[in-house]
Amino acid sequence: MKKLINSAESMVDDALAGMAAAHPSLLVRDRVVYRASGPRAGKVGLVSGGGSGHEPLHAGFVGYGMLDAACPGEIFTSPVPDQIINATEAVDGGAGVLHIVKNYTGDVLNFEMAAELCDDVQVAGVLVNDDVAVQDSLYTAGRRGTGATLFVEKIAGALAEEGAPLREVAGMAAEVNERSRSFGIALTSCTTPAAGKPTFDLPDTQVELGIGIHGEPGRTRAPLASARELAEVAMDAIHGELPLEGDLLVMLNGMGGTPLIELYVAFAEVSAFIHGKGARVTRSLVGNYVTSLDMQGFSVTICRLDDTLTRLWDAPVETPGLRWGR
Amino acid sequence: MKKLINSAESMVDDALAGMAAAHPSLLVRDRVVYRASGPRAGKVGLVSGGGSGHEPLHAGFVGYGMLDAACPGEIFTSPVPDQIINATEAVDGGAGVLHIVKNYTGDVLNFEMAAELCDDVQVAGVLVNDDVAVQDSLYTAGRRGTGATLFVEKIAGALAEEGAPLREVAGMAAEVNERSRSFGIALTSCTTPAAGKPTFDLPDTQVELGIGIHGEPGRTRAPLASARELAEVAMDAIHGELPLEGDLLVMLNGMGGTPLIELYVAFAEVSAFIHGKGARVTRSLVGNYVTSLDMQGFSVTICRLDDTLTRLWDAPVETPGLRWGR
Amino acid sequence: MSTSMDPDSVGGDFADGGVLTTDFFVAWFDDIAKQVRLQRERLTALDAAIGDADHGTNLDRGFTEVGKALTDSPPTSPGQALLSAGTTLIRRVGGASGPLYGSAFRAMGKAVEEPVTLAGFAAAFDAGVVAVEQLGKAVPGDKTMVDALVPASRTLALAVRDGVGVREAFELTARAAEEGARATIPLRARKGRASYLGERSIGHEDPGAASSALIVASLATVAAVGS
Amino acid sequence: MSTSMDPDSVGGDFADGGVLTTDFFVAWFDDIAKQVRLQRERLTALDAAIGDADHGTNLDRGFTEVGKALTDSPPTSPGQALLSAGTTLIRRVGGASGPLYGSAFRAMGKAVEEPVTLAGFAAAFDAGVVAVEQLGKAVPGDKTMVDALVPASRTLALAVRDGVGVREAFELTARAAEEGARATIPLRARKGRASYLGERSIGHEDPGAASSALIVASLATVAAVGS
Ligand SMILES: Nc1ncnc2c1ncn2[C@@H]1O[C@H](COP(=O)(O)OP(=O)(O)O)[C@@H](O)[C@H]1O
Ligand SMILES: Nc1ncnc2c1ncn2[C@@H]1O[C@H](COP(=O)(O)OP(=O)(O)O)[C@@H](O)[C@H]1O
Ligand SMILES: [Mg+2]
Ligand SMILES: [Mg+2]
Ligand SMILES: [Mg+2]
Ligand SMILES: [Mg+2]
Repeated sequence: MKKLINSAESMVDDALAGMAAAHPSLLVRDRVVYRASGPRAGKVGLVSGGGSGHEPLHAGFVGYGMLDAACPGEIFTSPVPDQIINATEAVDGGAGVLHIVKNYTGDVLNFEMAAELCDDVQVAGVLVNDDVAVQDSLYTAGRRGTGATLFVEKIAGALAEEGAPLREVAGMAAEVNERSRSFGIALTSCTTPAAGKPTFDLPDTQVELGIGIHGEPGRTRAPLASARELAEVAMDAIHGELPLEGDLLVMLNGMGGTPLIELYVAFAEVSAFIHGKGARVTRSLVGNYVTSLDMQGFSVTICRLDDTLTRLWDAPVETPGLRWGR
Repeated sequence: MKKLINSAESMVDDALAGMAAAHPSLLVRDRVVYRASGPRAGKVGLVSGGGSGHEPLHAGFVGYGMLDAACPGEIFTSPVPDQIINATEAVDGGAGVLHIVKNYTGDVLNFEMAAELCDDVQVAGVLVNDDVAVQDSLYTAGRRGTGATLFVEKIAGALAEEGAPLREVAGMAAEVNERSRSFGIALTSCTTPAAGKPTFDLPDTQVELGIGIHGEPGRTRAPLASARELAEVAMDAIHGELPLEGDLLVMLNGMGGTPLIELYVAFAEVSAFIHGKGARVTRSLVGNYVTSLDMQGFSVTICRLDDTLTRLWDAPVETPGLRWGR
Repeated sequence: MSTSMDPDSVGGDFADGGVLTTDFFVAWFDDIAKQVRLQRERLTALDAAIGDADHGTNLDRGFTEVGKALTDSPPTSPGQALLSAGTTLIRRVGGASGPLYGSAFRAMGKAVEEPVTLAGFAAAFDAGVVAVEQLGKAVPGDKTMVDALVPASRTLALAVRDGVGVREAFELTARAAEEGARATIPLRARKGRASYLGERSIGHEDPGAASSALIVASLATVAAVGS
Repeated sequence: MSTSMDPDSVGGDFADGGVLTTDFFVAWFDDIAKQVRLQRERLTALDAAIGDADHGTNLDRGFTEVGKALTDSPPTSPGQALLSAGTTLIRRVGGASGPLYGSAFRAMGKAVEEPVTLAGFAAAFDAGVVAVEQLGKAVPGDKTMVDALVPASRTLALAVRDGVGVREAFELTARAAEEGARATIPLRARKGRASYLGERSIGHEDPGAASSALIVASLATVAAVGS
């Protein structure tokens, strides 16, 4: 294993120290990343969190127009209730706090425990479950939360910034999740620093289809194929659950180890696929946003926009990972 | 080799198609990436270019406040004069055009040839050569141009946007270059799609010190060490050529395959080193900006700021790769 | 293993007249920490196959913290030891296993009454298992820790009914947990991360079931050592 | 190789009475393209060792385009063939080698006068080498293509002085280029990308010197085939 770290144990804290040093707009305290500016009275607070290793998610999305606080857990391990409780109490500006939780057993349990213990804060939650690789059935823990988390954080964050009440912000978050679907493909495994070797062995001629964001193997393996064919696999899977029509927000997301030039190659194919269905890419993001450490691969997340969502997507945002309009 | 591409031959054009699809603010024509808005009368035009494989550099820095056009060559191969001539003529708003050229024989020769053939445009050039790993002596082609290119493009771009004349913009570009130094370290080689295998073999226990951005091996190999120790190697090298004092702009740049979390770990160490010297990190960037395909590793680029440079750095910029203030 | 062993002679250092002392529980957590440390790579490898390769690391971190907490504020009762361990796990582990194991020990701590007889412990243990079932909504056969914990609890209850001594009861319990864990191998996961794999989860032992077996095995080890 | 060969009998298809025809130059570029394609991996591997692993790809792209250009607009004179090839290389290759080789062929095209005698070709060839030296500011010993081209040009000039026939002159020239390329192995690079490596550039053949040797070897091949 080759990693730019001091030790597997200190990696998360070291990275948080780096974030604090790089971004005066952030405050890092007891494993929670806050806006340095503190809570704004009357604004709904947004708290998210999850395992580390997905950077810039979530800590990189703390700032104006997105999150008020992020709770980073250990690598691929959900945060503990203490972090969530502290974050929730600290960011409450009197209008309540929305917990944005990716649908993983660990995340759900820890956020639930925390929410129960936040007696003095009105807490609402949204469960993000956009990954079409997992059937949402009795036979699974339900669809995983992946790329749509960024959309939920951005759009709900913009609405909160406008002063909307908790009920509306939570409703919008749920709506964005409902309108969004994702599918991911890995070219290589990631290596968690604690394990020290790749989570799975993938021959040079194969890819994993339907991966999550924790280095879990996918649903199936398939032969390595062209960007066009892989994009088609992802888009067919999404189209099967969320018919592609109208105005779409499209994220072509890298898993952390795939360089930008390859992501643009894949985006060209995704964009062509969408146009082939008669739908329109009206907003897009191409880059490494919701990652799995050093994994090579990509995911596509699609959200069906309407005018309100488009307006909220376009609203100013100022975070380390996403910034425009200010 | 595992890459998200359709073919090695079509990779650059496919990626440019993806950029065009993702960014309505860009216009891609004949292997040149322009601002879709076209040249602005009276504004000095900024043209840069170089081999592809360094994304987001340069095409990702086309837009308000930075470049007017970028000329992407084949992977790691400088563009040809035709591209540069077309770009130069197209972006001239009557105030002349600045060529921002990284110091590599190929880039220099092709830009020189192009400049000579642009009879109707006033052309000035700046040579970026910030890499302290290479001694600038009779015995080398001179220091390489690496991370400082981004600083030059941003700061000269801001000055051009203010309406400064070509002479001033070129002077500022040269000054930024003069105030900037870089050093890079590779944990792994990159793999060019045409070669299909890693450019160099690096044992799991070693790193390359003093790499460039084309997968060239570095000056020496050293044992794999902690982020702290590697950051110290880079910072000692820079400090030896550019004493660290006053206000510094610091870029902790990933080589393309290193995830953000590791870059933050390294940034914490760089920041601590700088504070140890009594200097201040007043502006920073952490991310994959000037890359070498899928190489894992990082580089540090430092620029000594003054008030003017800080103001120009802070000025609004709106490009796919760098955006704030609008 | 003899079935005619006198309960009173079992767990001598910790168990007083067949009663489980605070020391017994502290020793239990000590041994769990030791075993988790030893088997960290194995648990993580199991999790790498059908999860996210952190189960060994998670539990190692958690039970190391439990050890520290029990040293820093020595518990004065079995209930305190269990509550402290549970709270520490919830506060320090994260992931799915943190709240699940944490809630289990907390439920045990709340259910246990002094003096802790084997019957009392069995009831408390079952309360812990029920807590896991309620929180995780998993049933036996879902390929989770429940598959090790439920047979363990059932076996322990039967041992109590049959009047088996502490040491042997824990040995039987450990064996049941171990068998339950191994029985997860052919199952297709329906809860937790492994469920995302569908068919591909078949053929691997569930990491949480494996760690549950380890935790129960420590019960037997500590009881045996104490004799 | 005999030193008494009649120049008139050499390169029969292309050389008319010891004169190099337009066809000869087209055939030369044909053969270069073929050889570059065959040796692409080797050139790229040389560049991987001390450069950026693209020299073979660059030249393959370039000389393929040269072939297309010469087919699409067949040249009517040697000078036109050389100019067209040079311009195509400048326009299509990029990198260091594109402008260097492109300028070399363009300089040759400008210097060459019809009919192209061996002496005239030798002078034009030297003009091409001088163009490379001027553009790249490299001198022999810097570990660049100049290390193959300069001895080649010198050898060709001596062959002309000695009245050697075309075929043999080109064979001698090819050998000189090949030796010049091999002689770059122990050198430490002072120009181009390889110079960044300092000491570590020692022990590797310069890719541009290798491709120059290949280009000059094609001269000899085409002259031999034509006979
Ligand atoms: N809903 C659930 N009910 C019971 N046990 C569960 C449930 N979900 C997961 N588990 C257990 O948790 C184990 C994984 O723990 P761990 O790897 O520490 O957490 P995570 O899955 O968050 O990475 C699984 O092997 C399984 O035994
Ligand atoms: N200044 C120079 N003068 C002469 N030849 C040079 C010079 N710089 C580089 N070269 C030649 O160019 C070759 C590299 O060509 P190529 O790999 O195609 O371009 P790049 O170095 O831009 O990738 C070197 O091996 C060397 O022979
Ligand atoms: Mg986990
Ligand atoms: Mg090159
Ligand atoms: Mg796990
Ligand atoms: Mg090269």
